[in-house]
Amino acid sequence: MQLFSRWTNNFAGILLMGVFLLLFSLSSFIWYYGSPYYTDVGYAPVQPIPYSHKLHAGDLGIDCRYCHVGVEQSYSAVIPPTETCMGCHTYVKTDSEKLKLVRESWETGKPIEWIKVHMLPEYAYFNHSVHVNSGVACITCHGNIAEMEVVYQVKPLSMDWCLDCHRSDSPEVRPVDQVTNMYWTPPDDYDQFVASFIEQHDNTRPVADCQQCHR
Amino acid sequence: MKTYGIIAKFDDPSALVHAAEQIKDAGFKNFDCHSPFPVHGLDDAMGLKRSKLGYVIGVCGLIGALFGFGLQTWVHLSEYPMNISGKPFFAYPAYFIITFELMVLFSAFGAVFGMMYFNKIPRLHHPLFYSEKFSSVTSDAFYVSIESSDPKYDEKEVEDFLKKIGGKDIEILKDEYEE
Amino acid sequence: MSQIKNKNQGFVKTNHNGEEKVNSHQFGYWKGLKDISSTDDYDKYLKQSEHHEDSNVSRRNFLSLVAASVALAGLEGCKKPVQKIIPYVDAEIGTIPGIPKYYASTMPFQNNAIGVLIENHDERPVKVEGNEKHPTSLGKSNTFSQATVLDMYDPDRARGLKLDGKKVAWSDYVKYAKSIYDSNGEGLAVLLQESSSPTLNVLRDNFAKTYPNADWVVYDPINNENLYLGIKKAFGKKMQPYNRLENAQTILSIGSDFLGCDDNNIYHTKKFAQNRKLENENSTMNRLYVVESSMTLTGANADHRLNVSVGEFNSVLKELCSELKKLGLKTDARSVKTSNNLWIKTVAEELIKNKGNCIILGGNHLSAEAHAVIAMLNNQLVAPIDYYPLTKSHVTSSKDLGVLCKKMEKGAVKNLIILGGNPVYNTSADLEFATLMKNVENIVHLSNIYDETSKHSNWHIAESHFFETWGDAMTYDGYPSVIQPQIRPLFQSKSVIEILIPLVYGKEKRSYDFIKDIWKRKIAKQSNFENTWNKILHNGIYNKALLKAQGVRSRNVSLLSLTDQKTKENQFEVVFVASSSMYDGRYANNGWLQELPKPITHLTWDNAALISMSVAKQLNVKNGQMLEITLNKKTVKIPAWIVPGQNKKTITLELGYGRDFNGRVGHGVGFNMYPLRTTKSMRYGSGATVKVLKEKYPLAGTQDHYGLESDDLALSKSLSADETQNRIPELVRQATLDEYKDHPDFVKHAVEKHLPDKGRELKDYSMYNPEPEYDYSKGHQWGMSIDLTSCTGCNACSIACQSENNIPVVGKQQVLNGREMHWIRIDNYFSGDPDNPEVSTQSVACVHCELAPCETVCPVAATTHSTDGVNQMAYNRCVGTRYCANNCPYKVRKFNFYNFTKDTPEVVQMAMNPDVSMRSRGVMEKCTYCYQRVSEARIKASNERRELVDGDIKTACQQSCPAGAIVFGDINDSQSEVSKAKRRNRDYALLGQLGTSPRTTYLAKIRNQNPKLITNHARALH
Amino acid sequence: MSEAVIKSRAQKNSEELLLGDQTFTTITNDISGIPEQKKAPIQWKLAFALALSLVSVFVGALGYLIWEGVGIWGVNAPIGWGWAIINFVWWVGIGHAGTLISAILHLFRQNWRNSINRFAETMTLFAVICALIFPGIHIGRIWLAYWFFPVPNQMAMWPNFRSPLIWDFFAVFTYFTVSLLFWYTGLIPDLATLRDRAKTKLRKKIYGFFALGWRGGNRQWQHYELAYLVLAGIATPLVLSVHSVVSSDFAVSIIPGWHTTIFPPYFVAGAIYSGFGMVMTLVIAARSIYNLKHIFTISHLDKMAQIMLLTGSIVGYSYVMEFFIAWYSGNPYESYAFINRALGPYWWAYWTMISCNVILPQFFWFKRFRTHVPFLFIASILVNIGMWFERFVIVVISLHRDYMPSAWAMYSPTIWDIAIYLGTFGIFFTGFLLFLRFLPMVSMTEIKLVLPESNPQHGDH
Repeated sequence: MQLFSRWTNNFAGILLMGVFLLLFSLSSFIWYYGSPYYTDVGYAPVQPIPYSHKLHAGDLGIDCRYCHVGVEQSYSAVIPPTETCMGCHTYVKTDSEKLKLVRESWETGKPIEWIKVHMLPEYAYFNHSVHVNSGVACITCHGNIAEMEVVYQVKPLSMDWCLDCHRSDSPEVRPVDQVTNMYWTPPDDYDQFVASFIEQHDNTRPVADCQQCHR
Repeated sequence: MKTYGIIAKFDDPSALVHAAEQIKDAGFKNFDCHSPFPVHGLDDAMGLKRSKLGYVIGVCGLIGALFGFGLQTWVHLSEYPMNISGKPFFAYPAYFIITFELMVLFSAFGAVFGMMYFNKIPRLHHPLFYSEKFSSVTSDAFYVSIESSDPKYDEKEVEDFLKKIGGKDIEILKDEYEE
Repeated sequence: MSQIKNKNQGFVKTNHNGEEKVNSHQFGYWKGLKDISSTDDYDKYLKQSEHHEDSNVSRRNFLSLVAASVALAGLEGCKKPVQKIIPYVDAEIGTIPGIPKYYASTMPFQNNAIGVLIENHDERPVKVEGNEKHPTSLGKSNTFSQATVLDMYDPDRARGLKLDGKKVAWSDYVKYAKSIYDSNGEGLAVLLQESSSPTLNVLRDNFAKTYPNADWVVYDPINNENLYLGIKKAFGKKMQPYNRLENAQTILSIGSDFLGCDDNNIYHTKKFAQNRKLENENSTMNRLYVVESSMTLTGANADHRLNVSVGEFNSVLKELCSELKKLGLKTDARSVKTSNNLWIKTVAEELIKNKGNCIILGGNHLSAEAHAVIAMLNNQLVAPIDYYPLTKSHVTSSKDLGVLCKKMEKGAVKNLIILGGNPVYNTSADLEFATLMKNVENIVHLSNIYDETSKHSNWHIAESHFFETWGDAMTYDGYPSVIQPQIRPLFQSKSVIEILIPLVYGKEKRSYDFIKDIWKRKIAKQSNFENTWNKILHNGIYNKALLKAQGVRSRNVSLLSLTDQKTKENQFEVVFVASSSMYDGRYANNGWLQELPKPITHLTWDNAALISMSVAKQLNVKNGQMLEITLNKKTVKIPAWIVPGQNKKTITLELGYGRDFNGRVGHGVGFNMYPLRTTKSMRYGSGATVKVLKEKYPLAGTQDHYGLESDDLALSKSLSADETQNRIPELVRQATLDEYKDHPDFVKHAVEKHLPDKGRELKDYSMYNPEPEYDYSKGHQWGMSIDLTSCTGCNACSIACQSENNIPVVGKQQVLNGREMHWIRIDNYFSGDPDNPEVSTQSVACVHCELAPCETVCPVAATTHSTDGVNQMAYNRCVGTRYCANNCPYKVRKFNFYNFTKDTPEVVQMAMNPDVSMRSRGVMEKCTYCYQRVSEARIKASNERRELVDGDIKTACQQSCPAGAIVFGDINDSQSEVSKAKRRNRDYALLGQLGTSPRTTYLAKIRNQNPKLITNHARALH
Repeated sequence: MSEAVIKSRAQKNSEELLLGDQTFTTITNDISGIPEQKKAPIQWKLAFALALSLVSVFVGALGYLIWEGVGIWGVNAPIGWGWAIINFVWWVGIGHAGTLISAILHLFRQNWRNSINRFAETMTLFAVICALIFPGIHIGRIWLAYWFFPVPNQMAMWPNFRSPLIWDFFAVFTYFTVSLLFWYTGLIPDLATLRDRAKTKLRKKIYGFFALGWRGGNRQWQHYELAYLVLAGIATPLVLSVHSVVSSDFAVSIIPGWHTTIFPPYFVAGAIYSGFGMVMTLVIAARSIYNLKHIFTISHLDKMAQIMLLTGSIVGYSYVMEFFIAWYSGNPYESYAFINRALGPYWWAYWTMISCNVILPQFFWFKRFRTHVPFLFIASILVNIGMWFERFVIVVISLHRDYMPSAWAMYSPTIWDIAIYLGTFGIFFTGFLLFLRFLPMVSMTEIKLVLPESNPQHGDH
């Protein structure tokens, strides 16, 4: 006796198609939405103080290291203390509404709570100084901050993204005195420069060793 | 209405084999013999060609092996070469097991799905299922079916012919089905 | 704009001198008063830290940057929790978050001063190192100074002041002190611990002036009183001997544990080990004879050890004198001859032979008379001992204590100020101090934790840790060193000096000003004091000694006063010793020390009655069997622990356990032995009886098989013991000095039997191409060498490692389950005669095999090899199959079976090293060669555009090791210490025959045995 | 193999392998009668209830394990692997009988396997499921178990294909998949039978769906048989490889007592031994409950017992060889490892193993024992106890005393080890009982081939 009606004969086909579609869409969904390219890039939180890097670093041309004093010596670039802000703003724009919080902090001694933009996992030990001192520019990882009203994350900062540079034979480096320059353009003999860079750093150059970052 | 074909019942395997031979000799092409278990010698009796399934399986196995070995080599030599116990990156002796396993896995898939492909199953709906009696073919009955699509097919003749070679419970099955 | 420029310069300057400070490898200058006393910045730090800890972000960037509170911020928040960054409001000049600073300070320990260097991360002390400029620490440290970090951050520490249990203000105490000051101080008594602080000395003098008839009593349960008395008998006045072991070629210790728990052990160990470093078979080394009743660290390092009960020490001494007399020393010894004669005779001859370079050390179990004799002998043998004047007000005097107790009994004491210490717990039982305290109106107790004594006092004041307070101390040889605070007091605590000032002067003074003033007037009398003072703070010590070595002439000391107690049959003598972990009990709440396996017994979390194997057989006692020990009508219960080398007559009891106080770690851990300790048996007592009880008590030892005890579970009982005996010569390769001279390459012979075909190299057995693909000849290749000859097994490395690498404390139950986490394991093996065995000590951590068995089996490549030859462990990749641990022949991989750090209190988390990640549950961990230090050094060098040089990197174990037995460095640099060490002919790879080619290798142990006394022959030789 | 031979085989076998006067019809009725029963026999109900309760035990224990971590088990340093791995190896071993019977015996044209192969295959499936649980849950961070798979990720990290654990993972996974396909392929015609016999609409639909519209046409049988043969062909090396790979978890290591080249054959033999033990246990139970004594005949038991005698003796031989090699290698660690097995603190485990795996099977030299059902039943259970202890001996005793006496320690399981282990029995029997209830426990198609009538030449003389 006939148990199933005719259409079920395409059942095999339908089933197979379905399964494959499902798997494909699922994996591609995770692939895209799970990757730092989606989760992290473009993260631009609203800061308690509408501080504009474009104005300070860009138009006024203040050097990164003026505020981020740790970048050349410490693992952390250092978020400047209120003191640094007040250094100028006791004289400049002393009554600006935007700077209210800064002045409060200075008076009350209560620190300003900035919101962190570039986050690495706790188990990844990143050190700013060694990168900056080896000619890895700010812009390489942070993008052109000098043109950001609100700072946002430009690069995924994921492990394979780090490795891309660490393992590459032509890492993105530049003369150390140019690291904070947002508008530096590679000279014509850039390739030789990189080659010589690798040559001199070969011993100390961290390759893809786990313990360089995870310890 | 269009008919699918005629089915006839036979007593036992040997009868089925004889019938098959005669039908073949009578020059029929689109016919089949149904039995609860594979009957030896029926293939020759029906004049079936050897199955191509073997080649499919072979190819699948090969793909599996290549994939397995390729993956491991790629991972350890190019994607993320790591110094592990000072062993060579290309530690081929270590790769063989997974290569083998994947070969087996792929060929097994080849065998099963290949078989389904050649047998055109799953096919849940089939004219043969219209016959009530035919259902016993999966327990203890032996049937022959001749399809109307066969060039020599002529309902009356075929029916007599089947009677002649000892077919019982002859049924003509309808078909609202174009293949 | 001009403002900006100025500011800019200002900042550049800041950075610059910041750099100077940190990068040039010296310690930062003393902290400006600003950050100690400035308004409330510290409280702010704390508050931030709390935020920070709440959100369970690791304590890496404590208060520097990611002091974080997790919240959701609108749409972005959907993606991930928002982290906040909390910067300083005004940064201290030269402070750049994330760069550690080192400050010199001093750890006061009884009447000694240990110079330390304290590593601060973001204003938070996290690690203690020795101060190279300091004569007692010489850049090294011991278990106590390493573990003291944890004491500092002990969440159970008392807070503020309490009067009758109610919180009171500091001013209330000042009022109280004032009231005493206004009265003439009738019935006032101060009870202190031993100390060496010059400031305290000044206070003491003024105290005497202010209160002519008040008592100033010093008491510590573990002390050298008899030594000083003995010296007084010998030389006329109490003096502090300073044993210059570097000049001693022959050392005879009579019950002295100078390498272990006795005072000044860092100095002793360093100087002792210094003469046990052998370049090659022609080098010479010192020789150590030990007479002792119970196996101590010193006995374990002895070249010859004589096992006699404490009761017989005197007779040994007499016999020694009689032998020395024959050899021309002046003593009134009658000639005696015992079974030990050969041993003693040999020692005597050698002492005479090495006249001038030999020394006799007496342990603190000896009577004053015995010490007198020893002092006299040393004097005649021209032993390298300097005698320095002793500040009486600094050392224990049981006489004073007796007097005080009498007064208290009579009710003559109205105000008793107990500054530190814990008399109720640790004074001799017959004094019944607790009951006496009832007769006192006001008792002030200053202590770090609310303890036994605090319960009986109406005032309680929290005592500052020496990280939190200004102070000073002085070495035995008179070098004044300063204690400078690293951090503002966490718990509104006070120091001894701060308590005494209002009492002595009737008014408050800032302790900083007070101390500085005293230094200015009394110690560093310099024209430009400020500079000197800064220099002192920078170095932690003043380079001019206050004391001068005294010339001594011994009167003739009679031996007649030496009587030896014979313990009767089926009676025992009980010996009280300081615990190597708890000392006298002061460290009871320190988890690191509680869990630290004790040198010989490997016991953790408990003390036990140490008994000899023969006694165990005779009484049919197993490890952990409860004993009831009775000594002059007082009784204690304590489990037994069988130790090879223990004297048949002796039962050794460790003090410092069984505390009953508000310490969640130490409360009720172990068994309190003080109740057995009476005035007439302070150090040891004979005539104790033992009753074996039914019940057993689980004791958590970390090493089951020392090699001598048999294995009851097995069908053949001696299975494990015999096998261990077979393996010792191969694991700890060793020879006597003479054997070494005859076979300079004896280490090679040890394992030949393992190689199936001697013609072939191990690598020939490899299925891969024998030439490794990895070029270890390039770049830096890290390696380590451990010298077993100079290693004393003091445990400093083990706990330094724990402090540096955030190794969790797992608790007694987990130790019982065999899950202790120490990365450095100190193995002891006993061989030979169970009553007087030879001890082989070996500290084992991951040896970083170049062909590591662990790596190949990891399914997720969590453990791999780095280009600089280190066996790396990526915690965050580990899934925890434990396969690597199984496959490690050295068994040095430790697994986090639980999340051991889950309920670590916030305050304790501040003690963690921010450069090392905290391992979570289910993760394997092991020695990393302190890779965080390697990275720091490498980064620093590359920032300074220079090559790394040998010595830039010191691993934590290496830095702490007082014996200097551990050397770490680049094995590609042929001039580095480590490659020199590895070139020595004693160098061997542990289990090297397995083909693991480890990076850590060992230098074989050489025993400088006297041919006349050689007991067991030809160890590793064939 | 010529038709004649097959014929003679078929006739010869038919005498012992199928008792009573059977026809296609009777066979079909007897076997498909069982899943068609209205109510399950009381023994089934009891067993199922017990199984379910064990499953709940498992779920509880697993929950606690995931909550607390592997610390709840008895594992420690140096014994990093405990019951979890022992059970894993044990279950995988049991899982070997099925495919072996179906595949290898099929290739050897051993018709007697036709009546027990379905049974054995099913047993295999659930055994392997139980086995697969353990590698997953024994790791410290269970939620990261997916790192065993080669999945592309932002860490650019891949599994370490040099690690035996990864081989293991691939081998067991493949083995499971292939067994499943094999089992299902064999099931298709029987499902068709059930479909056509089914009374209720629902049963018809369900069986019909899984029967994939099988019509028993010879054009289908042709491909079907080839596929089945090839599956058998590839399953044969597979089944031999799986336990060899499992054994390499130990053989590849450096630990004395693990580092042995004898392991692969020795493990395979042991696996077959224990597998047959389990089949024996289940068959004896089933034939008494569903009185199928005419289908699972004495002669089946006899033949299985013979195989157990063979494999058991191979295992025993391996035990001896281990000792010999340990002595002959002259490696003191190796020799101590083995002396310690026999005389050390875990001597009882060792001697349990010896008596169950070496001494016990020797009884099977005698037909009296091979055909004495109660004896066989008890023996078959003892066999698996013995095999469990073999794994205990290998895993625990080797680890508890390896190279450095300072790191020697003892091991004892906790209540949670036991709970998890019992739990897997729950999973195993739940699955198996459901199979007995709803699927033909004997391959009707294949057992019909055992009947002489199945042979076309049979009729004409």
